[in-house]
Amino acid sequence: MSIKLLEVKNLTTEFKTDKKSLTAVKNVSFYVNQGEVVGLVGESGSGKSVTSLSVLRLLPENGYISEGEVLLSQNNILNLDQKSIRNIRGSEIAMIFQDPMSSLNPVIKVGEQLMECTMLHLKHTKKEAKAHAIEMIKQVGISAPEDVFNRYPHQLSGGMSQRIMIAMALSCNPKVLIADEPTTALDVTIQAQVLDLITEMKEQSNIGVLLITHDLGVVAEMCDRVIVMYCGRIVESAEVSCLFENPLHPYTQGLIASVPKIGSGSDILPYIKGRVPDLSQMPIGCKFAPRCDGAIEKCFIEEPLLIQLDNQRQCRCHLVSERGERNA
Amino acid sequence: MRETLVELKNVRKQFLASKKFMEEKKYVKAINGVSFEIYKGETLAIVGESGCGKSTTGRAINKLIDIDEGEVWFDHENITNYSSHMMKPVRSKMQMVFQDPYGSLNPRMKIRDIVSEPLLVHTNLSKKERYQKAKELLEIVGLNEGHLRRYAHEFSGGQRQRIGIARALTVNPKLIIADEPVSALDVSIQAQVINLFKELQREFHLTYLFISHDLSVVEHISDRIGVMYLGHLVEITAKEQLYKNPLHPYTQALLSAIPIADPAKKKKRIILKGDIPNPIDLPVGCPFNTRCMHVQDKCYKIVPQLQEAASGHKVACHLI
Amino acid sequence: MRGYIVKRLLNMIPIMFVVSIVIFLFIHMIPGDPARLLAGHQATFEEVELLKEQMGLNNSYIVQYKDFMVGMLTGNWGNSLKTGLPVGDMVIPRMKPTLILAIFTIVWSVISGIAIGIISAINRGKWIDYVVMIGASSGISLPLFWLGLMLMQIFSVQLGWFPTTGIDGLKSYVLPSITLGAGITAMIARYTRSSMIEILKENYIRTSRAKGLSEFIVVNRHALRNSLIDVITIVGLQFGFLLAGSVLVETVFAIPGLGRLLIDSILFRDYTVVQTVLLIFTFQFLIINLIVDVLYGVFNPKIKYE
Amino acid sequence: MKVNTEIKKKQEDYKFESPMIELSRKFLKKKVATVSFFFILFLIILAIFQPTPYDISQTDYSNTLSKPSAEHWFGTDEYGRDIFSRIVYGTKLSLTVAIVGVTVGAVIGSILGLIAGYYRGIPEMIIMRTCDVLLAFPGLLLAIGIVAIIGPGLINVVIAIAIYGIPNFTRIIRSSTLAIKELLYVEASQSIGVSDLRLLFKHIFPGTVPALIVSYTMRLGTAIITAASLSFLGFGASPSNPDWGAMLSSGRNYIGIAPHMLFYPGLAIFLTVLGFNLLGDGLRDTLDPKLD
Amino acid sequence: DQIALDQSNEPVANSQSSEGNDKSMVIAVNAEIISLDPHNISDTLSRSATNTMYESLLEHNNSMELEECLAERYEISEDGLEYTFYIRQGIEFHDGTALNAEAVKYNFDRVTDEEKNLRRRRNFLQVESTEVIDEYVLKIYLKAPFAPMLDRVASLSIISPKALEEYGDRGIITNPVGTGPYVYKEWVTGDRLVVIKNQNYWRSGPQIETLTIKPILENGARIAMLQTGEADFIYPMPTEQVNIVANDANIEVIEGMSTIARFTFINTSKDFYSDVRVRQAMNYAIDKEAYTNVVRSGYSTPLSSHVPASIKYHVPQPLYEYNLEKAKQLMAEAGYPDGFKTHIWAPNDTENMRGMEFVSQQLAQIGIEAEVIPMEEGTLSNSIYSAQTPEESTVHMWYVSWSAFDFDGATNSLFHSRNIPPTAPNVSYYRNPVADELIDLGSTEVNSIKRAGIYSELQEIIWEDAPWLFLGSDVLLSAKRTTTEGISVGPGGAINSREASTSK
Ligand SMILES: Nc1ncnc2c1ncn2[C@@H]1O[C@H](COP(=O)(O)OP(=O)(O)OP(=O)(O)O)[C@@H](O)[C@H]1O
Ligand SMILES: Nc1ncnc2c1ncn2[C@@H]1O[C@H](COP(=O)(O)OP(=O)(O)OP(=O)(O)O)[C@@H](O)[C@H]1O
Ligand SMILES: [Mg+2]
Ligand SMILES: [Mg+2]
Repeated sequence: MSIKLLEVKNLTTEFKTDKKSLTAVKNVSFYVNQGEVVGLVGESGSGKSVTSLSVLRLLPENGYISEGEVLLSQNNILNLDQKSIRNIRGSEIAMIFQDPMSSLNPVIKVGEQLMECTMLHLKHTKKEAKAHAIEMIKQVGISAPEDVFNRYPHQLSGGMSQRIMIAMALSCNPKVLIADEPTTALDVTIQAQVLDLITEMKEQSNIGVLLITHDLGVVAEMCDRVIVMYCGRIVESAEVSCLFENPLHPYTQGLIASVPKIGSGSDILPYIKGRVPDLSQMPIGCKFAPRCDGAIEKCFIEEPLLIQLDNQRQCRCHLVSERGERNA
Repeated sequence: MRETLVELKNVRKQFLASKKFMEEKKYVKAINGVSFEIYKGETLAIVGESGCGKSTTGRAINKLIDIDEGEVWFDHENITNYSSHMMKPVRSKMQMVFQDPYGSLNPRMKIRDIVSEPLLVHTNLSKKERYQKAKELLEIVGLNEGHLRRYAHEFSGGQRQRIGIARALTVNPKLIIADEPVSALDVSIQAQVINLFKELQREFHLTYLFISHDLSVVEHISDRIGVMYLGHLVEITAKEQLYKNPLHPYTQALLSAIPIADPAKKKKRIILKGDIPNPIDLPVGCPFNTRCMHVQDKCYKIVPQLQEAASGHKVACHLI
Repeated sequence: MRGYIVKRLLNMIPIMFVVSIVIFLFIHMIPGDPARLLAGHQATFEEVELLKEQMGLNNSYIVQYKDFMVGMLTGNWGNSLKTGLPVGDMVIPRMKPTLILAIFTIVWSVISGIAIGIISAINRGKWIDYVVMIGASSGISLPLFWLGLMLMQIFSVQLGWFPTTGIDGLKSYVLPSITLGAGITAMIARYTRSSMIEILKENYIRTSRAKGLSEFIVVNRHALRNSLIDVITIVGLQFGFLLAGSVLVETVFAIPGLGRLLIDSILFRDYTVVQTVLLIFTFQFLIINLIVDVLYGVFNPKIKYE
Repeated sequence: MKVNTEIKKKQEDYKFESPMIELSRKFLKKKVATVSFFFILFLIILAIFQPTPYDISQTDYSNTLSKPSAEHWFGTDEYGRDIFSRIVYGTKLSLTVAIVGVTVGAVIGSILGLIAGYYRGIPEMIIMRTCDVLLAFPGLLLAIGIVAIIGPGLINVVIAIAIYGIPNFTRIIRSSTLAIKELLYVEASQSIGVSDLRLLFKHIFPGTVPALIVSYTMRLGTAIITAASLSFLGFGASPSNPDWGAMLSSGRNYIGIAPHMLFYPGLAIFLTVLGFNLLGDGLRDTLDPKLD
Repeated sequence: DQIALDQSNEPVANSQSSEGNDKSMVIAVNAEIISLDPHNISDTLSRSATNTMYESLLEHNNSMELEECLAERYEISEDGLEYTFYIRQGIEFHDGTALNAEAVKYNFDRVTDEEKNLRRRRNFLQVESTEVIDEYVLKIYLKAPFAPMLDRVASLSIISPKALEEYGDRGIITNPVGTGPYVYKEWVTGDRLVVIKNQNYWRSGPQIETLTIKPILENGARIAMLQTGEADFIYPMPTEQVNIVANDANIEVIEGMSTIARFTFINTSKDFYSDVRVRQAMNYAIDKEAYTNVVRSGYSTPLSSHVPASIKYHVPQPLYEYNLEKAKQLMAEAGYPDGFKTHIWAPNDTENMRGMEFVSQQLAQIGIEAEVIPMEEGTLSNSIYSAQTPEESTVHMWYVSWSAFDFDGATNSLFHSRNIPPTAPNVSYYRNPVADELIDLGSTEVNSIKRAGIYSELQEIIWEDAPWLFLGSDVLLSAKRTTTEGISVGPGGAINSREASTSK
């Protein structure tokens, strides 16, 4: 069962800007097993998307990976040449993006966009590709697939486009699916449909899913394991139930607490004060220290390490590690 | 009965869908016969999926759009046919806060000018007095004097939303129409802004029309909730009532679809089939008939009217 | 689609009508007397007066305009005041060189403009981008007639590759077309470049890369089609430039085209010819706008002509 | 928590740059555009201070058409006048013609464009159809017509260039007005009760400025070329005003025997127009937030 | 599409000459042909064009002397009222119609028809009637003696009456049928006129098969065509560029005298110009040598009377030598020691603008600040002729050139007081009763010796009165490939290609 499909080790990604080089992702390590949904959560700007784009080497022009490995079935794909990496994209790792409407080419029929992938990777002929595309459209739960095949993206609703994106991602039977906020642009009822579909697909083909979101509700419902990021670093990772039951990192705690809960009855919502620091203005020491109520002097001086607590659990906090050490 | 501040009577609005290349004009039916009241001092929330006409409803109250049919009453005045000139004093009594804190502030103006602009329009205060007032307001929403001379782009989303709120407060309005004021914000900031809304309401006795698509947020802030679907108000009632006893099948699906941030509480979700129809060609009969699991023949023929199902609980469904 | 085109064509009628009035007023506002110009300085007053009468210039503007419109509508365009030839005989043979020049020019400059734009967009910020774009910008920065004279000196007089002037065969259109197209190429290159740069940042480009498509396909299949939509509108506008530029090019290279005819006729106050040519230009402009809009719809699936 | 608050304070005090400074920094990074900018600046200084070594109308019939030399850097013309001095002087004329003409066109065009974009309906129809008619006339012919109607002369060339520019500016400003009108901050101001006039000039117009600036600089280049083309066709200003177009136009007769008469004014036009175009390009890249 | 002739009448010879033996020739000119109806043209180029196909009873040779052409001989009655022409026999028009007195009369009747108001009518206002005496003898009766009559007869091309009947007054424009050395092939307006050799020509004709006349307005392009061999002959050869082709062994520049005078009208009805001293001062202020060099690149001779030396009865006057002292002194005497402000007009082509600017520079030396105003022809003529009275006139000075082929043509409309605008171009508003009388006398005096006397006196008076700035008379420049022979340009600027031949 637990075959590591994708493993990221010590990934550090930087951006060249006019002033200096900014580190958007620092020393991130995680893995995705077969048949598993791993959630990646964090506030806006915490480096979730950069992490996923680094995996596929689709960073914007000014971004580069300065360190680390991305192992896909034990091969480091960071060492591949352009051609080989292109062979992997779409066929081994597929990706779904946040905004389905803008992620489809507006001037090409959706069917053709679907066909491209299989013609390239599975060497389908036009006819085969078309049949396959229609089959995929059907699979993602769209009735009248032939009709949809011939439509342009603007003729689809948001939910339909996202389903097309999923069909496209899955059409070459990838091993890993990276979904970067796949439902943020959608409504709750449609979101429910799409998440349902992803779960279904995962179960059917036993793929590994890296689900990026900032919605803790989605994480709670979908994921097996969760990784929490803050300022480009992993601050905590755990099995989903552990994390929600017993969040260790003050950031995780704050995050979970500030989600409004139906029926909680409380009048004032707890919240995390302050704001995510700008990449160019990173505090020394723990990046969360300025917003942390429990911060001690050490937190402002020295950056804590990510401590392995038990086999599924990691946390990056002086308070926790001290407590842990004391406990140990 | 409580005093009514705003009343919408059977309001309709449609937009020309695309103009340039049309032979036959097509219209987006944004709101189709919406009626409700907002009472003084309460928070009425409007929820619904994207494109269902929430913002259009908000705009109709502020007369940012001219409605096609129906009436809008504000503070016992029928403002339906007011010109923009006549709206000026009315607008000082109702202000808006917008969803997109990035887009709703003029990027070319300093914060103090943005915040004090309503004063420039509605009062004869001197520049100095206006800036003084702006400063006070910024302090109320948790920003400080040092921010006055900056431009909007120098602020984070949460801060910008505070600026927007400060601007809305400058002329002591009675009503604030908040059009998805927190949906663009991260959860941690969202919580702060929601708290601010509640605080201000208490302090200034404000009435809110709070538009949102997030039922968990709405639950925290509202007194009553109206649910919209495809330009129709399908259910409206007190908050507790809605969460306890949703009557409309759409409300039920909506409530069940909210992901709960607690893996322990895995519940049964109602997964609707199909997509929201295009508001250009609405389905005949009940607007929800394409996705409803209890659909009956009648639903394909007659548009259900909003009816009182229980005291203060109105719903538009043939099944009830 | 057909309905749309018919409708647009019908819409042109009132526009052309208004334009005809504007044109009529415009040319009659220019001071000068065709009778005097035709008769020359040696002519006597009586001769000129008589000539005026014969040309119908003593009629009121309303009558003159009416004659002009009736003539236009009945296909009798009248005679040139200058040569006495039927206007049709003067204008129609002149359309061919102008059209050939325009089409020749637009074709090569659109192709090269787009190619240059793409090259420079995908190499954005590199030296090749600078070189190509400065080169392209030079195209707009040269006065046309100057460029024309220089090209003629080099390629006709010095190297003898092309005829200096005239319209004998396609070869003689090469230099005029280069002269005329340099600016257009530059414009199109610039628009293509900036549109490409924007499009290459779009999400769907990232999607197509995530599919594993090669950069070549990404650019030429996914990005180009989208940027063409932007570029088409520019191409349409360039036709105006083309017609104006053709006046200069036709002068330098002695091409008997409409532009040159128009200038000569304006100089001579040859009202009948000026009116006709200007109406033709306007009509062309409207037709080209229509073609551009239709093409725009062909390339842009979001637009449906129902 | 002393440390905590201190660090927090530091973060709050982070100096933000004003938009102007940020834009200039962004602009100065574009080398080509910066060079163009300084070149244009240099031309403007030339135009103002007129460092002409010779009187521009001082003739010397014994030294006509002489080649460039230490004495006359760019040679002399058919009357023996110093071409360098005339080009320097011509900077003033050519830039003035272009700047005044384009500015007038831009002002009128912008106002019309704002009105058309903001009010829609009948005003829009009238304005835009008029623009269509103006645009349907090839620009140069329009200019010729105008000069023919009002007679030759520098001012009339300016007027022609202005009229020629109006429909273009109207179109650009209208389309950006239409876009900006839909922006949320405009609606926000509207919801406050801001008057139409204030909305138009305080909120909408500043938003159109980037588009305006870009097409303004580009048009300056076009205007110089148009003025030169008018001279070429004999519709230019008087030949004793040494604007570059007139110099080029009279110089072309000497193409074989005194190429410098054609070369230097041509070069001046070329560099200036190129400068304006590259500057416009750079400004567009700077001012367009989408291009970063 | 514009081929005019019946196929049957087209010469059978291989007009489409074979590749190697290319007996065709191209002449590039600087203006467009306006019309091919020789009776209804007033510009020199159209005359050059029609002259390839049409001939007159008499013709001017290149030294401006009259020679018989279609007329064998002629007689003039004592009183100068009757002209008898004996028409050459055996000549046919291109369409086969025979040339006879009837045909010539038809032409005279056409051109003098007031209804038709053709351009050439102005030359024949003195004609009372014409009469066919005999098949080949025609008599013309005049209203009054008219000295330049023979010159005018030489300007009347004879058109085939049959063609005129057939095509009408408009149709004849594109269907020219004459007796000349070439036959019409096609005319593409704005592009070219193509004529082919007349195989049945009555005298020695061209040695080429086709002749093409092309308007190439841009000077540079015209020369380029000559350089590349695309043109065999160009006219005019721009004076500024003679040096370029001087070293080209394939090109020869031809100089010739002209009837073109270049001068500047001074509007004597304007205050400061009413004083003859001012006008003389202005003439003294002009450096004629510099004018020749700067404006005409050396290809000009100083104008020594109001008519160029090539015109009969010209008598050279003592030149206003370049003398600034004298000029300033005259200005002071006239009460303008510091000069005054004025303006000068000229057509807006580069050559005229150059001349006008030169004049302005020269006048500046004596304090006259003349603003130069180029105007395109339409505006210019409008500005001149729209003034109904001298007071209304806005012209101060007009830099212009004038070409006429007889003395009267170069004098009458320019100096007679009845010819002030709007009637005719006496733009100097020159009114001198003595001059008026001499002009009238001269035009009716048939005796050429008496006429010479009258004109000599007239020239002195005009010269003394200086209603003009007398500048120069052009040296006509044309250029040809060395392979080209037999094409010449007459002093009036008309191209004669009757004997064209090529060794290409
Ligand atoms: N091209 C770039 N140049 C410079 N900085 C960048 C670039 N792209 C991203 N960043 C920075 O990298 C950081 C991480 O961005 P990322 O997009 O991964 O955030 P995210 O967690 O996906 O946020 P969101 O929830 O908003 O999508 C941010 O601070 C962002 O500003
Ligand atoms: N100005 C307009 N022109 C044309 N259609 C419009 C316009 N404004 C709104 N609409 C359409 O009217 C419908 C209702 O829009 P509205 O903005 O009220 O929805 P909403 O509920 O606020 O959606 P969201 O949650 O996305 O803000 C939508 O289909 C929208 O596309
Ligand atoms: Mg992201
Ligand atoms: Mg909305």
